[in-house]
Amino acid sequence: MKPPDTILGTNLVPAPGAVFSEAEEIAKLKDSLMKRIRRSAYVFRVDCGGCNGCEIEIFAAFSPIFDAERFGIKLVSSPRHADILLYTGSMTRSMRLPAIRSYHAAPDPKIVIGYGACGCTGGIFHDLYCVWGGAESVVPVDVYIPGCPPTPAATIYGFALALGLLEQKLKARHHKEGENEVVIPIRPLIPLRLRVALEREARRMSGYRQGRIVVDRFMSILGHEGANAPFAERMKAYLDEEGDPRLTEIFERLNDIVEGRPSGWTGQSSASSSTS
Amino acid sequence: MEAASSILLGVAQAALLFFAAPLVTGMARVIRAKFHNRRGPPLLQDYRDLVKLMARAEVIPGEASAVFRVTPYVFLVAMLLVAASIPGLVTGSPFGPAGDLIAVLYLFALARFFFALSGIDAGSIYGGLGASRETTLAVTNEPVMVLALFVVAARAGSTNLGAMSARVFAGPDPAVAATLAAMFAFAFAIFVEMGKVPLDFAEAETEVQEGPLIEYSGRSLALLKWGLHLKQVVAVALFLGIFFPLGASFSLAPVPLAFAAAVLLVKLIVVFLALAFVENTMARVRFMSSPRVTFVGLAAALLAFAFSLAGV
Amino acid sequence: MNDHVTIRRGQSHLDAIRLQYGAAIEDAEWQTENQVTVTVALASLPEVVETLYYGREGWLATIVANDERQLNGHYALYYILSMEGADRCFFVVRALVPAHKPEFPSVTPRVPAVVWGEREVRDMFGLEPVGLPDQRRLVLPDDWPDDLYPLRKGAMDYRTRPMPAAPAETYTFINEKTKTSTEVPLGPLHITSDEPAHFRLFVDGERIIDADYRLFYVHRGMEKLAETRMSYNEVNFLTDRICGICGFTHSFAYSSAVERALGIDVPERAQFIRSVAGEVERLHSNLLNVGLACHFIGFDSGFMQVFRVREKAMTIAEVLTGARKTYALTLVGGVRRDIHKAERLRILELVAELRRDVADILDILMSTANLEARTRGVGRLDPKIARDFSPSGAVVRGSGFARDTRTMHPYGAYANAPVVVHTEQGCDVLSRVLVRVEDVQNSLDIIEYLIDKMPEGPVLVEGFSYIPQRFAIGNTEAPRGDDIHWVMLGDNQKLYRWRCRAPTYANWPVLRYMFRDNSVADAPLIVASIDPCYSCCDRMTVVDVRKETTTVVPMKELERWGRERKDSPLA
Amino acid sequence: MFKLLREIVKTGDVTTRYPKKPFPISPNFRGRVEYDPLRCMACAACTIACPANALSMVTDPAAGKRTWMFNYGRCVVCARCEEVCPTEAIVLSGQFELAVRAKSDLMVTAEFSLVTCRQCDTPFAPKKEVDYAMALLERAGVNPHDLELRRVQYETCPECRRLNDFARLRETRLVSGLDAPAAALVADLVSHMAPLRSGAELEP
Amino acid sequence: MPTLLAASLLLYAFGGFGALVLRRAETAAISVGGLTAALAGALGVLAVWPVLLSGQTLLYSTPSLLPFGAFSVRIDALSAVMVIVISLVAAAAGLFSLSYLKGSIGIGGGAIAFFTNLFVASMVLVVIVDNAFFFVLAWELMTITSYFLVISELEEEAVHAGFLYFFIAHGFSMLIMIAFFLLTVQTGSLDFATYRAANPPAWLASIVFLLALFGFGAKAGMIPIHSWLPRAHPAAPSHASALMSGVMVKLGIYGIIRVGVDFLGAELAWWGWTLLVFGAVSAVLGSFYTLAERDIKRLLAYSTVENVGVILMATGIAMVGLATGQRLVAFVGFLAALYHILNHAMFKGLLFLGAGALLKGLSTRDMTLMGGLGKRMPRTAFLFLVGALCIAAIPPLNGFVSEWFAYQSFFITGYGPGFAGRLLGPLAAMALAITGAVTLSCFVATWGAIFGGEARSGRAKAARETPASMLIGMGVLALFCVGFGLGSPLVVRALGPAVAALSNSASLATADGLYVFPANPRFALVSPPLIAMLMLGLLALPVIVVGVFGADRSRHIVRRGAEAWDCGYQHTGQMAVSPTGGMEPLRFFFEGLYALHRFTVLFHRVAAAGLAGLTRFAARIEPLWDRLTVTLTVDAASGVGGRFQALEMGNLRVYTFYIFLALVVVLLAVAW
Repeated sequence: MKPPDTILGTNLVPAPGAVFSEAEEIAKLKDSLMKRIRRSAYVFRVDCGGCNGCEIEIFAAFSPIFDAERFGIKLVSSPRHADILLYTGSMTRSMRLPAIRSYHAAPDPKIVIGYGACGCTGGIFHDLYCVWGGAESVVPVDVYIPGCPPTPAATIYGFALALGLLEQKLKARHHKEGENEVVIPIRPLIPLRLRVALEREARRMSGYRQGRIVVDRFMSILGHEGANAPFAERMKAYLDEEGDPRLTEIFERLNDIVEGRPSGWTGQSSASSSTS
Repeated sequence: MEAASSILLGVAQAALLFFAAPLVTGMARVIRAKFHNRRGPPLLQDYRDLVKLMARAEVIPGEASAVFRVTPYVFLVAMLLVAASIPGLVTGSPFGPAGDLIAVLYLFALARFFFALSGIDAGSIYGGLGASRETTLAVTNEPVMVLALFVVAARAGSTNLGAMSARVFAGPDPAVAATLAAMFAFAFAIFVEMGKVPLDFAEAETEVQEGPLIEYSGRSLALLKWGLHLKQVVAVALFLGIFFPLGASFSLAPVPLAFAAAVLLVKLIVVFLALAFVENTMARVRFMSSPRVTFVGLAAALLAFAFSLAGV
Repeated sequence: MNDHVTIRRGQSHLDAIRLQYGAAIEDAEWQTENQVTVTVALASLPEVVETLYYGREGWLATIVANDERQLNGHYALYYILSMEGADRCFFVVRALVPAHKPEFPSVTPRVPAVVWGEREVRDMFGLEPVGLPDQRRLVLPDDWPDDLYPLRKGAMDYRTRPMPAAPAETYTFINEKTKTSTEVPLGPLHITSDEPAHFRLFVDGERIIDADYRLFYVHRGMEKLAETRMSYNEVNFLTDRICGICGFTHSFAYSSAVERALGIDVPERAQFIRSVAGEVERLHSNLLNVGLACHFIGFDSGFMQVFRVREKAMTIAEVLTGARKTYALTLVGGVRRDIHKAERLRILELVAELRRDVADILDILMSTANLEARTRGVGRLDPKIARDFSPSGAVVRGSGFARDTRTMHPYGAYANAPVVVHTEQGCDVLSRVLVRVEDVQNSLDIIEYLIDKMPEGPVLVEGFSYIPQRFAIGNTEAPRGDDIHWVMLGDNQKLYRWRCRAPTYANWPVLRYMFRDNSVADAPLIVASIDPCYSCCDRMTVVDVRKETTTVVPMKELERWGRERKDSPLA
Repeated sequence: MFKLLREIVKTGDVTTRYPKKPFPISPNFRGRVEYDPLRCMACAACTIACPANALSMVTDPAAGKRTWMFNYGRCVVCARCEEVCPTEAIVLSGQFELAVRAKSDLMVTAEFSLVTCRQCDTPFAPKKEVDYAMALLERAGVNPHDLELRRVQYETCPECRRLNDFARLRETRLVSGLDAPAAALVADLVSHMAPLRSGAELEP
Repeated sequence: MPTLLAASLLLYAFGGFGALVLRRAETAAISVGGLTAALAGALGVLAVWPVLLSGQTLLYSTPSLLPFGAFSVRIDALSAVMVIVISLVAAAAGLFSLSYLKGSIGIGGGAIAFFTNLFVASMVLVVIVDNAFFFVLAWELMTITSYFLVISELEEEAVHAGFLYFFIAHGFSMLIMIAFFLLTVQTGSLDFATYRAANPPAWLASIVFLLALFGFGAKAGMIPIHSWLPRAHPAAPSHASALMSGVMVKLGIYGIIRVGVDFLGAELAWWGWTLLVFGAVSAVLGSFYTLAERDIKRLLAYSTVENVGVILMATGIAMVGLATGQRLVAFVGFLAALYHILNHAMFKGLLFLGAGALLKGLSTRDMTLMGGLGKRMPRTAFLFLVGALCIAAIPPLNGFVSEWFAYQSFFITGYGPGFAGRLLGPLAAMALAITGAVTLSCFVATWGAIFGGEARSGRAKAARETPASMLIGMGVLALFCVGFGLGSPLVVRALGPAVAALSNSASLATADGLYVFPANPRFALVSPPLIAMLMLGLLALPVIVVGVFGADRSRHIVRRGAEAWDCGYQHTGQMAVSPTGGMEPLRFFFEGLYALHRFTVLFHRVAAAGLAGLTRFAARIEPLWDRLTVTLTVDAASGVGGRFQALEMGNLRVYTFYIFLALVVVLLAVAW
C-alpha cells in the first residue's frame, strides 16, 4: 500500500519556485555524468537551514581520518564548478531562494543529494511554519543520505553510492501481518512485576542504555536456572571478572530488589519532598 | 632568421609543458595531502578533473560579454607562447621572436589582463576582488622581475632569454653576488607570480572564493584551470631556464632533446616539491600587508642591482 | 510560591531599585535561590533596566516576551539580567503590556544590548517597542506577512505557511558610514560559512567601511514547535538540534530550566555526566574553531592537523553518548546514559592522547610563521562596545571581561570543578583564539577531574509531578558563551513558553563594529572568531522599518517565475 | 615549520581504509533503527515518543488495518523508540550505511490487523496487542476464566466500554442524581481511567 | 609636397569657415566640418609621407611684410611625423564627429566644428612654421581654439576648467616666448634657422632649455605642471578631447625636442637626465593618479600625463645619448619616443572617442553609472578593448613595441660606460615597469567597470550600440593601433630618417624581415607579427584538447543568462567592484606617492593656507599640484573674476583676445 502523505512529507506544499522535474534530455545526460564524475566529483554545499551538525560532519569527511579527496571528491566554492549539490538542513522559508539560485547556478546535469534528516525530509523541523520540508520541496533530489547527522563514514558511503561505486544497502520493506502472528513476551521466567521493578531500578541507576544492558545481564544470570552455583556466587564471579565498581553498585541495588530489601526509592522525586 | 625547426621545437616544448602541467600540479596535491597526514588523491587526479570538466556543460552569467568566453583561450595561448619561448629543452630560446625578457613579462601581462578582466566581466563581486588583487600584486612584482632580470641581462649584454641562459651556463661570472641576488629576487617574484599559498591572493578560496574562477564552469573552467596550472609550471620553467639551464640540449638531435625533456621534468618536480614545503607550512599573507612581503623581492632585486653596479 | 527559599540572592539589587523607583516596583518573587523576578510598571521599565545594567553590573542575558493573555490578560516582557558584580544572581525585570495596546517603551536607547531582543519581540509578538531606532525585521523572513505574529497564542497553527509575496529578498541594508560604496555579499552560501547568513559588507576596494547583516536564514520556528507539537521531554531532542556543535549545552540548559521550575533535585551523578559531556563538547567545538581559523587564513595544514586531533574528541562524544553529534543525552530529571568502566577507561585514554596531541598542535600553530600576523589586531572588539552589547564567551573574554556562567552562576557539577576563566586583553581575533586554546586545555583538566570525582548513585529521576505555569531560567556555558533558556510550563505535559538565547545571539550585534576598517579578506575570519552558530539564533523574527508594502502574488505566477526565471511578477 | 614536519612524520597516514574495510565504531553507537515486525504489536509507544515524527501509525477502520510506518529520512537517531518499545521490536544497530537513491527505499512499513469490537463491530485495537496483553496476563497466572472475561473487555472498543461503564454506573446509581451531561462526563472519566486500572491489574 | 599640405590646411580652413557660415543649419555644418577634417587629414598624411620616407627637409617661405621675418615653412622628418600624428587623429575625429556632434545641435554644434577644424589647422601650422613669431601665433591660435572647445559645453565645470586652462596656457607660453626672446637676442632674428645656427653659451642654452622644458612641458601635461590637463581635456567634446590628449600634448613634446635637440643640440647630459626624471615622475604618478578617477575622460587625461611621461623618458635618454655621444642610445631613444608619440595618439584617440561614444550613449562620464555595456555595445566594447590592450602594452600591439624600444634604450644605457647611465637606465626601466603594471590595473578596472558586470544604472541598462560613423572613426584608429603593432618592422623603417636626423647619425637598421631590434639584433629582438602568428598556431593545442576530451558539439550544453553568483543572494549592480574601489589596494599600498603633497605643501604653505589642515590635505587622493595650482588659480581668478562678474561670457572672449594681442605686442616689441 502507498504510505499516507503525512509521513512521506508529500503533504507539504512545495516551495514556490521549486524545480519540480528536469527536462528529459537532462535526465538522460545524468547517466553519462555519472560515468564521468566517478573518479572526480566536485561538491558544492547548500545549507538550507540546518543546525550545522551536517556541515561539521561534512568537513570531518574531508579531514585526514576520512579524506574524501582520495576518491577525487572535492568541495568547491562556487556552484558553477559543481557536479554534486549537497543540500543540508531543512528548507527554511528564507533559504528557499538561495537554494533555488544555487540549483540554477550549477551546470546541467547535476546530482542533488539530500543530506541528513533535514535535507532528506525536513527532519524534526519538517512541519514548521518557516520550513518547506527537505531539499525535495525545492529541487529534484537524486540521492538521500539520512542520519542526524550522517557520520563521516556514512557520508563517504553516501558519496560512493551517488557515484555508483558502492551498492545500496537499504531497501524499502513492507511487512504484512501473518496468520497467527504473536509477540512472545521477553524473559518469560522472571515474574513480570519483578522484571518491571528491576528494569526501573536499572534505568534509574544507569540510564536507558547501560541500564538495559545491565539488567539484561543481571536477569540472564538470575534466570540461568540450570547452573550449578547459587545466584549470589554466579553474580560475584561475574562482577569480579568485570572489575567495575559501578557495575557492582548497580548489581547490588538490583539484588536488593530481588531480595525484597527496600531500595530507598519511593518512586517520588526526593526533591519534591524536600521542597514542599 | 628563425629556422622552422626551432619554431617546431618551441611548439614541442610548449606541448610538453602543457601536457606535463597537470602532472606536476597533481603531484603538488598529493604532497599537500601528505602534509595533512592523509592519503590524498591519486597522482593523476588533476588530469581526471580536467577531462571531466572538459565534458561538463557550461553556465554563462547573463552579464558576461565575449571577453568571458575567450579568456581561457587567450590565457592558455599567452602561457603557451611563453612556454615556447623560454630556454628549456635547449640552451637558447626556441622561439626567439618572443624570447625577450620584456616580451615574456608582457605576455604574462596579457594573461593577467584577460584573467582579471574576465573576473570583473562575469559580474560577481568576488571575481572583481580577485581581479583587483591579481593586477595590484603585479605592480609590486613587475619591477622586481625587470630589475632582477636586467642584472643578468647586463652580464649577457642582451635581453634575450636564450643569451641570458647561455651566459649563466657559461659558468663563473665575476659578478657572482649580483647573479645570486638576482636569482633570489627573481625566484621570489616568480613565486609571487605563481599565486601559491601564502600569496594565492587572486584565487584564495576562503577569501574571494577562487576569484575570477568563480563564474566559470565546464569546458571554460577546465581550460582556465589548465592555464593556471600551466602558468605555474611555465613560471618555474622560466626561472629554471635562466638560472639552472643544466641538462638543456645544445643541439636539435633527438637523443639530447629527449634527455633534456626528462631533465626538465625532474627539475620541475624538484622545485614543486620544495614549494610544497613553503605553501603547506604557512598561512596566507594578509593581502593588505602583502607589500611587506613583496618588499623582500624588491630589496633583493635592488641589492642585485647594486652588486651589479659594483661588479661583484 | 517558592518563598521557602531562605538564601535570597538578589535582595540587595531589589532593595536598591525599590529605593530608587519605589512604587514602580510592583512585585518580587524568587524562582530559585538565585533567580528573582521583579514586576515593574511598564513606564519605568527602561530606567530600571538601565540602572541594573550600568549601575549594578548587570549584563543582559536575554529578553523574553510571553503571551500571558490566557493567564492574566496581558503580554509579559522579561528582561533577564545576569548580575555579575556583588550579589550574583539572575535578576529578571518583568513588565506587563496591556493586550489592547501592544506597545512598550524601548529600552534600546538606554541599553543597546537589548536591541535584538526588542526587534524580535516585535517580530514574534507584534509588541511595538516605542522609540526603537532600528525598525527592520530581525527574525522573520522578508516575505512573511506583516501582521502575522507566530508566537501569539492562537494567532496561527505552527504549520501555517503563508505564501511568499516577493520573489527576491527585500531587506534593506544600512551603511552607517558612507552613502556610496561597493557591496560585497558574504553568504548565505559562502564557502567559509558552514551555515547560511548574509553579511553585506560595504567596501572601498578591500577595506570594509561598514557592515550589515541579515541572519535568521535558519529561522524555522522552534519556539513555536516546542509549545505545540512536542511534550516537555521531546523538547530535549529539539534543543539538541538548536546547534549541531553545541547542542548538548542547550539540552543541559533546557533540562535545568525545567528542573528548576519544578524543583527537581537532579542526582549528582547525572550532573557530573552532563558536565563531562558539556566539556567534551567545548573541547571539540573549540578545536573546530581553531581549525577553521587556520583554514580561513589559508593554513590548511594546521586546519587538517587540528581536525585530525579533534576526531578524538568526537570519539569521546561517541563513547559517552552513542553519537558524534546531537547527543540526545539528557532528559528532564537526569541522563539517559551512564559511564561504566569501559567508557571511563576509553575516555581517560583519549583525554590523555588529546592532551599530548593538543599540546603538539598548539606548538605548531604558535610557531607558524605568519599566523600571528594574520590575526593580531584584526576584528577588534572595543571593551566599551562589549560592555554595551553583553556578548559572551571567548568574544567578551578576548576583550578582557572574565564572564563565564560556570563560575558566575555555577550549575551542574561545576561548583567545585577546576574551571579557569581565561581572559585576554588584545580584543582581536588572536585573543579570542588564545582564549579558546586555553579553554581546550582547561576542558581536559575538568573532564579528568569530573571522571575522577564522579559520585555513585542514580542518574535519573522519574515520576516527579508536573506543575503548570511555573517558570525558571536554565543557564549553561556553551563553547561560544552562555546559553540561557527560560521556560514556563504549560498544561498537558507541554511548555507554555520556551525561550532560548544562544550565545551567538548575544555576539552578533557587536560584529558590525568588529568588521569596520578590516579588509574583505579578513571578514570570514572575523565572523569565525565569534565562532558563530547561525542556527542557534533560529528563534526570532524582524520586519522592515521602512515598511515596503508587499504585494501578494498569485501562486501560479510564482511557480511560472520559478520555472522560467523571467518576467518576474514583481518587477 | 619544523615542528609541523616532525608531527607529520611522526603521525603518518591516518586515513581510514573504509569502505574497503569496515569502519570501527563504539559499542554504544546509535546507528540504524532495526525493526522486527514479528516482535511488533503496533502498540504506538514508539510513535508517541518519536520527537521527529519519523515513526507514525495510521488506522484504516474500513479495511480493519493499522499501518506502522518508519521513515529513515526523518529519523534523528535519538533511540527513544528503542527505549520505549516494550517488546524489543526496535533495536538500534551499529549500521550507518543508509544512503539511498529512491526516496521510497527509506520507508519501512508494517501492516497489522485490528480486532473488531465485540459490540459495535468497529475495528479498533491491534490484534497482536490484545494477544500480547493476554499472554502477559496468562504468564502472570490469571486463571483461564478471568482471562476470558478480560479478553471480552479488551476486545470492546473504548466507546462501547464508555457506554458500558455509563450503564454500569447508572445501575449502581452512582450517577442517578446527576443530569445527563454530567453523567456522561463522569462516565468519560471512568473509561479513561480504565487502562490505568488494567495496568495495575497486571500485577498479581 | 607643400602643395598638398597647403591644400590640406585650406581644406581645414574651408571646412571650418563653412561650418561657421552654415551654423544656422547645424547638421550641415557638422557634416561639412567633419568630412573636411577627414579629407584634410588624409591629404595631410599624403603630403608629408614622402618627407617621412626620404628624410629630406622641405623649405618654403614667403617674404613677409611684417618686420619679424618671413613666413617660412619647414617640413623636416620630425614635422612629418607630427603632421601624420595630427592628420590621422584629425581624420578619425572628423569622422567620429559626424554623429557625435549631433548631440550638440542647439548648443553650437557648428561652432564646435569650426573650432575643431581651426584647432587642427593651427596644430599643423605649429609643427611646420619655422619662425618664432608665426610659431607663437599658431601656438596661440591653437590655445584659443582649444579653449573654446573646452568651454563649448558651457557647463559650469567646463567654464571653470577652461578658465584654468586659459590662464595656465598663457602663463606658460610666456616662458616659451622668453626662451625665444633669449635666442633672438643671441641671433637677432626670429627665424628658427638662425636659432639652429646659434651657439649660445652653455648657461644661456641651459636657461633656454629649462624655459622650453617648462613652457612646453605645461602643454604636454608634464608633472608637476599638469593640473589643468585632467580638467580641460575632459571638458571638451570627446573628439576634441581626443585631439587635445592624443595630439596637442605631443606638440609640447615637439617643442621640447625642437628647442632642446634641434636648436640647442642637446649639448648637456643633465638636460636629458632632467627630462628623464620629469618623465619618470609623470609616468609613475600619472598612472597612479588614474586610479582614483571615476570620470572616464579624466581618467584618460591622467593616463595621457602618464604616457607623456613615457615619451619624455625616452626623449630624455635619447638626449643623454646625444650629449654623451652614445649614438645607439640616442637612436633607440628617439625611435621609442617618436614611436610612442605615434602610438599614443592612436590609442588615446581611440579611447577618447570611445569615451565619447559612451558619453553620447549614456550622457554621463561617471563610470559608476555604467557597467554591463559589453553586451549592449559589443562593438564599442571591442574597440575600447583594443585601445586598452594597446595602452597596457600587450604584445603584439603597438603600445608594446614602442615601450619595448623604450625599455631597450634604458637597458642599452645600462650596459653603457657612464655610471649615471648604468644607474639610471635600469631604474628608468623599473619605473616603466611600475607604470606598465599600474596602467594594466587601471585599464582592466576601467574596461571592467564600463563594459563588464551588470548595468549599474537605468541609463546603462537602456544603452544601445554606438552609431556607425562613430564606430568607423574609432575603427580607423583601432586599425592603426593593430597595424602599428603587427607592422612594426615597417613603422620603424619609416621612422628611421626622422630618428636619424634627430640623433644626428646615419639611419641604423632596426628591422629585418619580420623582426625589430634596437639597432643590434644581439641586444634583443622581437617580432610582433611572428608572435601573432604563433599565437594563432598555439591556439591549436587547447582546441585539439577540447576536440578530443570535450563533449561533442551536439551534447555540449551551454546555458546562458544565469544570474551572477553572489553567495546565493540576489545579485545587484552594487555587487561589483567599482572603478575606483578595485584600485583601492594599490592606492593603499602606494599611499606614499599620493603623499607627495605633504612636502610640496610645506613649500607652498601660503597657497595652502586656506585649506583645513595639513594632514587632512595630505590624505586627499587628488594630486597635490592639482590642489595647489587650482587654489592659486582660483584665488587669482576670483580676484580677477570679481571684476568680471558683470561681464558676460562674450566679453570674456573679447578679453581673451586682448590678452592674445598683448602677447603679440610684447613679442613685437622684443623683435624690434
